[in-house]
Amino acid sequence: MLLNQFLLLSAVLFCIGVYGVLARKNGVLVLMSIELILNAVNINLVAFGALTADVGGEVFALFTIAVAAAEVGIGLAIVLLIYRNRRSIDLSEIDLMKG
Amino acid sequence: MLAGIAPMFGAAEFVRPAIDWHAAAPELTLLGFGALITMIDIGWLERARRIAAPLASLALLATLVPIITLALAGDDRSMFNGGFVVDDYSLIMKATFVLAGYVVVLMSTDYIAEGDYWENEYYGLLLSSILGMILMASARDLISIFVALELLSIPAYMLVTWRKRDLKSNEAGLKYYLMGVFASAVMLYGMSLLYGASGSTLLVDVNDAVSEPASPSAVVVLGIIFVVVGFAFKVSAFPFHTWAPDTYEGSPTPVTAFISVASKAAGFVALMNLLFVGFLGRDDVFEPLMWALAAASMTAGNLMALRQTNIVRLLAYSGVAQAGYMLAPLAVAGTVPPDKALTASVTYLVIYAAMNLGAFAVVIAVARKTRSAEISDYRGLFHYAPGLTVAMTIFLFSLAGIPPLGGWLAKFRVMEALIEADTASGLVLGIFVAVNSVIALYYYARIGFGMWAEDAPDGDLTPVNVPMSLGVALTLTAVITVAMGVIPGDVVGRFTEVSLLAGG
Amino acid sequence: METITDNNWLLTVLVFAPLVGALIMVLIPQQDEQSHKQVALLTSLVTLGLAAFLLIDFNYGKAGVLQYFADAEWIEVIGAGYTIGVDGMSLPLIALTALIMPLVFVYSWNHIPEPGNAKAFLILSLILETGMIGTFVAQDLVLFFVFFEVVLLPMFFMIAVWGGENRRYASLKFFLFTLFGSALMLLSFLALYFLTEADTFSMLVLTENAGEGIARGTQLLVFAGMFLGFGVKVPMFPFHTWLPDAHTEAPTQGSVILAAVLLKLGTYGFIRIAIPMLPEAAEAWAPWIGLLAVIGIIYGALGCLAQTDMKRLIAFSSVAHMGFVMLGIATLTDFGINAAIFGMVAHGLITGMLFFIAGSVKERYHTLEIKRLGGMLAQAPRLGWILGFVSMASLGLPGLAGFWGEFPAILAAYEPAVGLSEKTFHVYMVVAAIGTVLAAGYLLWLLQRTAMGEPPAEFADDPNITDVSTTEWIAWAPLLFGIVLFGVAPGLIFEVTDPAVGQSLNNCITLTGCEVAEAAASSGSGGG
Amino acid sequence: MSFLFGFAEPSSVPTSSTVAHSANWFLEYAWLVPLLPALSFVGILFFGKRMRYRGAELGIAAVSLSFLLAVCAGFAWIQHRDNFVLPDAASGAPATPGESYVAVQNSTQWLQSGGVEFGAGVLVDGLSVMMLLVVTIVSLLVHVYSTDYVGDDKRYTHFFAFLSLFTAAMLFFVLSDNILQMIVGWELVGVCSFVLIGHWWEEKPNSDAALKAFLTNRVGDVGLIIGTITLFFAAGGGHTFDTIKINEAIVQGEVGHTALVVASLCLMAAVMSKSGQFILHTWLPDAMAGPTPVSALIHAATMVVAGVFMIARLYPVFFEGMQIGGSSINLMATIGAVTLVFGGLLAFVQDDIKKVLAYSTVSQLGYMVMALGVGAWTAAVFHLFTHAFFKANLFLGSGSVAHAVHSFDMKKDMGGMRKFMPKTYITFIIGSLALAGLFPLAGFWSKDEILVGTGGWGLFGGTGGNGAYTFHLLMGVFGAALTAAYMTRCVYLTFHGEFRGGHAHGGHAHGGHAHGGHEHGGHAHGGHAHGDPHESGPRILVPLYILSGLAVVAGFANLPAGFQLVGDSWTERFGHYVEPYKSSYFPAIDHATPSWSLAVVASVVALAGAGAAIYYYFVKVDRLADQTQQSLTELPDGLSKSNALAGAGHRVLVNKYYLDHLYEGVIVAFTKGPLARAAYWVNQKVIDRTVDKAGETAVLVGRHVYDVVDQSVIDGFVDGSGRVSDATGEELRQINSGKVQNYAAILFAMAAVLAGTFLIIFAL
Repeated sequence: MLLNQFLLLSAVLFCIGVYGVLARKNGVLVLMSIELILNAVNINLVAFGALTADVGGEVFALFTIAVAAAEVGIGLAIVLLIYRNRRSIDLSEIDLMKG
Repeated sequence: MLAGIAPMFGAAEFVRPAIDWHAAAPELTLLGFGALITMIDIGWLERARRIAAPLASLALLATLVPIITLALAGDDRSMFNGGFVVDDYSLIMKATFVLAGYVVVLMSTDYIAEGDYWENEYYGLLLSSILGMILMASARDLISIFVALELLSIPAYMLVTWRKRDLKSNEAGLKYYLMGVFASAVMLYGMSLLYGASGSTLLVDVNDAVSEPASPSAVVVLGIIFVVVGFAFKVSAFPFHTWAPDTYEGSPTPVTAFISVASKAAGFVALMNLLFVGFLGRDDVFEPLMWALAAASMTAGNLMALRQTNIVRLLAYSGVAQAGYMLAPLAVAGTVPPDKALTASVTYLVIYAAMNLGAFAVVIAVARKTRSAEISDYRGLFHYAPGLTVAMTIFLFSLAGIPPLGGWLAKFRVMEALIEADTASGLVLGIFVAVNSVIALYYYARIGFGMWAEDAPDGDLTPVNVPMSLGVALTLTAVITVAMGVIPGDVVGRFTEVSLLAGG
Repeated sequence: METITDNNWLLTVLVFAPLVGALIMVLIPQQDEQSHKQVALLTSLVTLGLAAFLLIDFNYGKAGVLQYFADAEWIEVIGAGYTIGVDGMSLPLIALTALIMPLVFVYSWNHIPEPGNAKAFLILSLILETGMIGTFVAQDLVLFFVFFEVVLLPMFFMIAVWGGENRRYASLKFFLFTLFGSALMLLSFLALYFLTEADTFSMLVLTENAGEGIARGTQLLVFAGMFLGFGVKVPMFPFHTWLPDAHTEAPTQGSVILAAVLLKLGTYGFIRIAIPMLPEAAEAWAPWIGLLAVIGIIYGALGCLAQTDMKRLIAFSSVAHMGFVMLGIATLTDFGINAAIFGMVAHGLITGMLFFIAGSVKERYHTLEIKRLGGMLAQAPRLGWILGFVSMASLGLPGLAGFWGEFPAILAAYEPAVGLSEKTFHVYMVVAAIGTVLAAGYLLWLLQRTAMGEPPAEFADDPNITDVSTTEWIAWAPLLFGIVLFGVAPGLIFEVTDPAVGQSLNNCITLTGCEVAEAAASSGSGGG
Repeated sequence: MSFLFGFAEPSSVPTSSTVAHSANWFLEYAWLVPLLPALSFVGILFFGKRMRYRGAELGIAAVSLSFLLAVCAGFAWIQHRDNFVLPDAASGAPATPGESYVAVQNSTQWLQSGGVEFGAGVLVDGLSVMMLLVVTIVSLLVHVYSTDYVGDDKRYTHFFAFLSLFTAAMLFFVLSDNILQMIVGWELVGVCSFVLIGHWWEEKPNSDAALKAFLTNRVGDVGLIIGTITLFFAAGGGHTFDTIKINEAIVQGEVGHTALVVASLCLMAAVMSKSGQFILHTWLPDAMAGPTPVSALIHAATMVVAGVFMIARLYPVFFEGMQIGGSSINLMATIGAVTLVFGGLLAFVQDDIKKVLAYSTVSQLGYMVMALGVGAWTAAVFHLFTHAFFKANLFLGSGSVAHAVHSFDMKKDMGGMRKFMPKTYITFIIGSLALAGLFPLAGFWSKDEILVGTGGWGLFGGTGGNGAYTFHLLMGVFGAALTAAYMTRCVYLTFHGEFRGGHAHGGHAHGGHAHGGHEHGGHAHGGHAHGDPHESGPRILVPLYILSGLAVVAGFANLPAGFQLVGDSWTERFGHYVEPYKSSYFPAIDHATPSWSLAVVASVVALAGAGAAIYYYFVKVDRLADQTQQSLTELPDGLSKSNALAGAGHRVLVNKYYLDHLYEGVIVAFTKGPLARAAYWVNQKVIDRTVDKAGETAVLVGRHVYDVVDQSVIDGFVDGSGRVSDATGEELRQINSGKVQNYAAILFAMAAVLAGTFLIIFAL
């Protein structure tokens, strides 16, 4: 019972994150949506870890948090770079290359 | 081998895991050199520029030493409850990564030095990405796979964006980064489900759990699919390839070569680790999945490549198709003896690395003169750069799988595995491979035709200046490509012994 | 199975001698055209010498046995060995290849096609030679496959770089078609590997095994793959469309090599691999092969009648001629297959020669359009007569080589192997015989339009139009001589191939009960 | 010489009961006869231009030697035939000398394939020896004749080379001991014919004629190939081409009837094309485009009888297959009969002297085929023998005339030639009389034997023969009348009346004629180009003398049995030495008894034919010509020329006697007018058009197939699949829109789709 609620929460969070990723034009908001997805994963991991009484899940979640931080850092740097060059962070405008 | 290892949580006393330093030596060597380069950069700044590339080369060659000694020692090693494994397969892949990295360094030397780019960081990041890759070759645990993946990906995001003031490079980086992160998010979600189903992050345990008839089917299936999707992105399988052409086009060409070869190979390594160690019991799930991915990738990749006018984009799409060929044996991985499918894919990967790197080396060399990667600028190449033309011909037709160039052996092994499966699906996929090699030949041969048989644009016949390091890269890859086709003998012979140590 | 391993270094040297020459040429600077020509010619002459030694040293008493047999490890991991040997089936074709190449180089002496670059051209030709000879000596399926494909690239470039106007289309088409066939063929090879107990690519073992233990349905499928692979190369109707384009656009030397040797790789594959290894499937497919063969005969001839370009006409005639070869093969009798091998050699000599002529005509008239040509007999009488002579040979005139490919094939169709429908093959026989009329029709038509009549006004005083030159004589004389020699003494080839063909079919007799023309063997002498 | 001609014991054991290995050098080494001209061909080809007489001397020398060898072989054969003793297998006792007819065969292995050996060798018996003689002598004379006739031709050497090659091929053909070898010879003579017809290939009609000849023969060859193959498998226990073995097997009834019917029908097609039988004869008149010596040698005396020879050689095949003697209607006899009448009618309406002779050849070949068809083997072969001489004589004679007037058009350029060329005239008359069958010239004997052989007995009360072929007899007799009539017309138009050529047509003769003019178009005619025609030189006349001499005497070679003027030892010599009667490889045919009454009737009919023509031309036309002071070639008979010469013509027609009326209006006019013209119309408009149309149709079909099937369907499929690939690629490219969020949407959507699909499959 308990588990299902966590999993549901995680799934909803995941979907919200996906929605944000797909719908927001602003690069920074997309990065924040990514955080939502990763946190959905973390909820899953911790919930499963708790279910099986295994620390592996928590450890995994810690790794995820750390890596996510690094990733978002890189992401912000790239968005900043784009802002410098284009004076805009609207993702839908970035389509120099296609086909 | 699991014996004597205590449960890692609860009341039990902590036991320090035994560390086999020899087994970890390649990673440690590379880590050391990477740190060294970073330190030198911080300390010496501009003065470090000249030695960065040689140092990176040295780092990679030095890393090769423990790999060779491990290979000579010959025994399989395992650490951390089987989370880190050194076996023939991982050694071959490590050697491939390191050599590919070395070739990339050779290709980068003049490219990076001549552009107005930071050099020291470039090599430092390159080395850390390679570190992620060789780690991946040994990873047999969901966490270490994840960490290795990120370790190889994050530096790559930065390398792709290396030409900071170039809009295309920015865009390439953004796309690569965003898609990479999405994919790893999906993959992570899948991993979390698998972890939930098995209660362990060790692949061996995952396999035990997913193979259980009692295991929650939906969770396992979803987990497998999400994980595979995550790596399908990495290997740029259709329809998760979308980033590849844009990223390839926008990044600095040596980096393109790096991600199209090393990074793709790392994706495959991860995929194979997962499939052969983690999911082998659920071949009913992953076989159709791989089948669909393989068939779609090779067909769509080739068809899209037909219409390309930029050689880098063309190579990107051809890379999609090549990924399809490499995925094909995995579609019968549960039917044929696992070794068979594994060795087929590994052989393909190694040969693909040589020929694709070589092709990019030629692209770099030609761009030194034409400043362009348009296919039309390759016309008449034969008239002013016969050596490059012959090399490019070798690489392209090797990619097409024409004997006696290495690519034929790669395709041969793939088909061999497919036919050995002796199933209708295997046969059909084999026919897919056969038909697709014909489609692919069309665009490879078209470039070949342009290079050999057409006149140079504007009649400009000034020769191409090929710097020495690039020349070495070209020679190395060309020799390997040809040798793999003509006298693969012992080299491929080693691959027969490739088998995944199931982690124990 | 018995093999003779004496002097087994010979074949390896024979196969790779041209490659060594090519490597030497790589080191010579491009400007030094004369050296390139010398090295290329010398290399091919050395190869010819080796082939001559082979011809002399060959144990004709045991022509059915693989001789100079060498078996070494090659790619252990896939079970492929470096297995080579030669028997009566391949000997004539090796000799043909070794003979054609020096002639090509002689012809190249002052006929390097546009846009020049003798170095690359000659190197490619030498690589081709290695590939072709290699295919004929290979006794391992993978090795065969590799050599079979090795010829693709050089030929592609030969057409692409030194070809005519439409070379891009033609070269790509050639390449794609052949690759398509061979890719499926490879699938079949692999299937054969896994389906036989022995798990081997050794042609010797697979021939001996002759499809034992493979379900009939599977055999049919596997054969179909080979059928496509070899059929495209032959080329059989309806896979022939690459051929006219390739021939029309290829430079003269390319056309000659293509016609003389390359097409034979396909038919050779049928008799060396497809039929002996899968006799049961061959029996099931034979009527279809025969059908496509006779369609090819008629179709090729009709195609010829529609042509306005001399070279294209000759190219289409290859479709018809190879139809006769395939008809001989489709009978699955030793008689028919002997005829097929003879047909291959004869077609090599004759059509190769026709392409040489076409090249020389193009060089003189700068066109091959039949409408514009004429009166060659008046302006270049020797050239005209040679064209007439070779046309006669091509239409199957008895006493010249072409006849011995056609007539015995038709003869064999009267009595196909036991198990094949005699009625069907009788129809094929009649259709094929009618094909000979059409062959005469288009060849004589060509002859009349190009050689006879008054020279057209535009060429009447053209100083360019000279008679046969010395290099042309040197290049052509052996072919012309061969056409007469094998026409008068066909036994020279039949007696070499007969035991080998019998040997390869014998295995199929024991297994599937298709007693191939055993009555023929026992009936003894025919002509007294 | 005795060791050469004399008979010795066989040095080796005969390989079969019917084949001897003769110790006689000339029979064993008969292969030298074709070899010499073959060597001469090679010699002339490579060195001819450098020789003093441009190669002719080599050709003549070789053929002379061949001729000598052939003569020796003839003597040797006579010895052999008379003396050879075949031990009786049962008793061991030798049979009576001269009783057994045993051929000499000398074979070697040619090739071996599929476990079957194929031999090559010579089969020497009466038939082949006879052919050797005919071929070598006619060839020799033609060689000599040609040195003058084509003396100024620019391709003189080449001409002689191919004469040599032809001679070699023909000799090779007649000596063949197996059918495969016969095919070789058969095709080689065809090629020589092709080359020599097209000798003046500058003009398209000539090369057209050459092509037509070759292609028509090629059509027949389909039959030859299939028939041969059928025999190969059917006869002699299977898998043999050996003629004797095949024949023996058939004679002994070992061969199925169906196979023989198929084989004989197929071979008949080959015969029809080679020997110019109705309806495949149209190439033969066209072949007159070649130089006249070629027409004489190839298209009259030798090559065209190859078909007849083949029937004779493989007689059991046809005898059984066509059921000769078993029924009164058989295909071969009927084809022969139709051909002989048809050819005779066609000969009437020709203006070109060579075409008259060509159709006459067709007609005479019809006689031979008919004779074979009714079972009169010896008569057919004998007619072949005599015909060779008088027809070669006629052809060479016509050439002699044409040499003088530079044209072959009798109506335009000839007339009254007897004044200019009396010697040629005489030989021509002798040839014509022989051809017409006037007693006692050669044609009389041979034609009479054919008529006898038909055994159409109801009318004349003889005995023997192989069935009552009354219809064929009547056709043969009618043909005799036709022959006499058209030759009369020919002689009149050529040699009598007023000369119509020369100055009147001086400028014309060289240029305009569709067919005659080119004969000498190639060379300048020195001082006498526009003068009166004059008699030919000795190199032309001597062959004419010899041939006309032969035309006189050749008939005596086979006087009918019971011919009371000479003893029995002089009658039927030809039959005795040539016909393999009672040999193991010859069917049991029934010899007809000669009938004097038939001979008389036939002669009378022939004379009537001649008489009618004489009356028409020599009397009526001459008279009208005198009246009108014109050189006329025929009466304005109202059917074709009613408008042109209406005035004069009507008066004559109105004033004629009743007999005249009957004669001209009914017999002559009908025969010469509607019938012959109808035949000609059918020939030109139907048969010939069919032949031409067949060619055109093939080309049209070829075009159609090429355009529609090859270029549109097959190639279209190939190119189309390429275009589809391209288009699909273009569509797929839309996926890569360049917008990263679209990419993300694809990623997530595909993940969802895959997840959904697999969940449905596995979890539900």
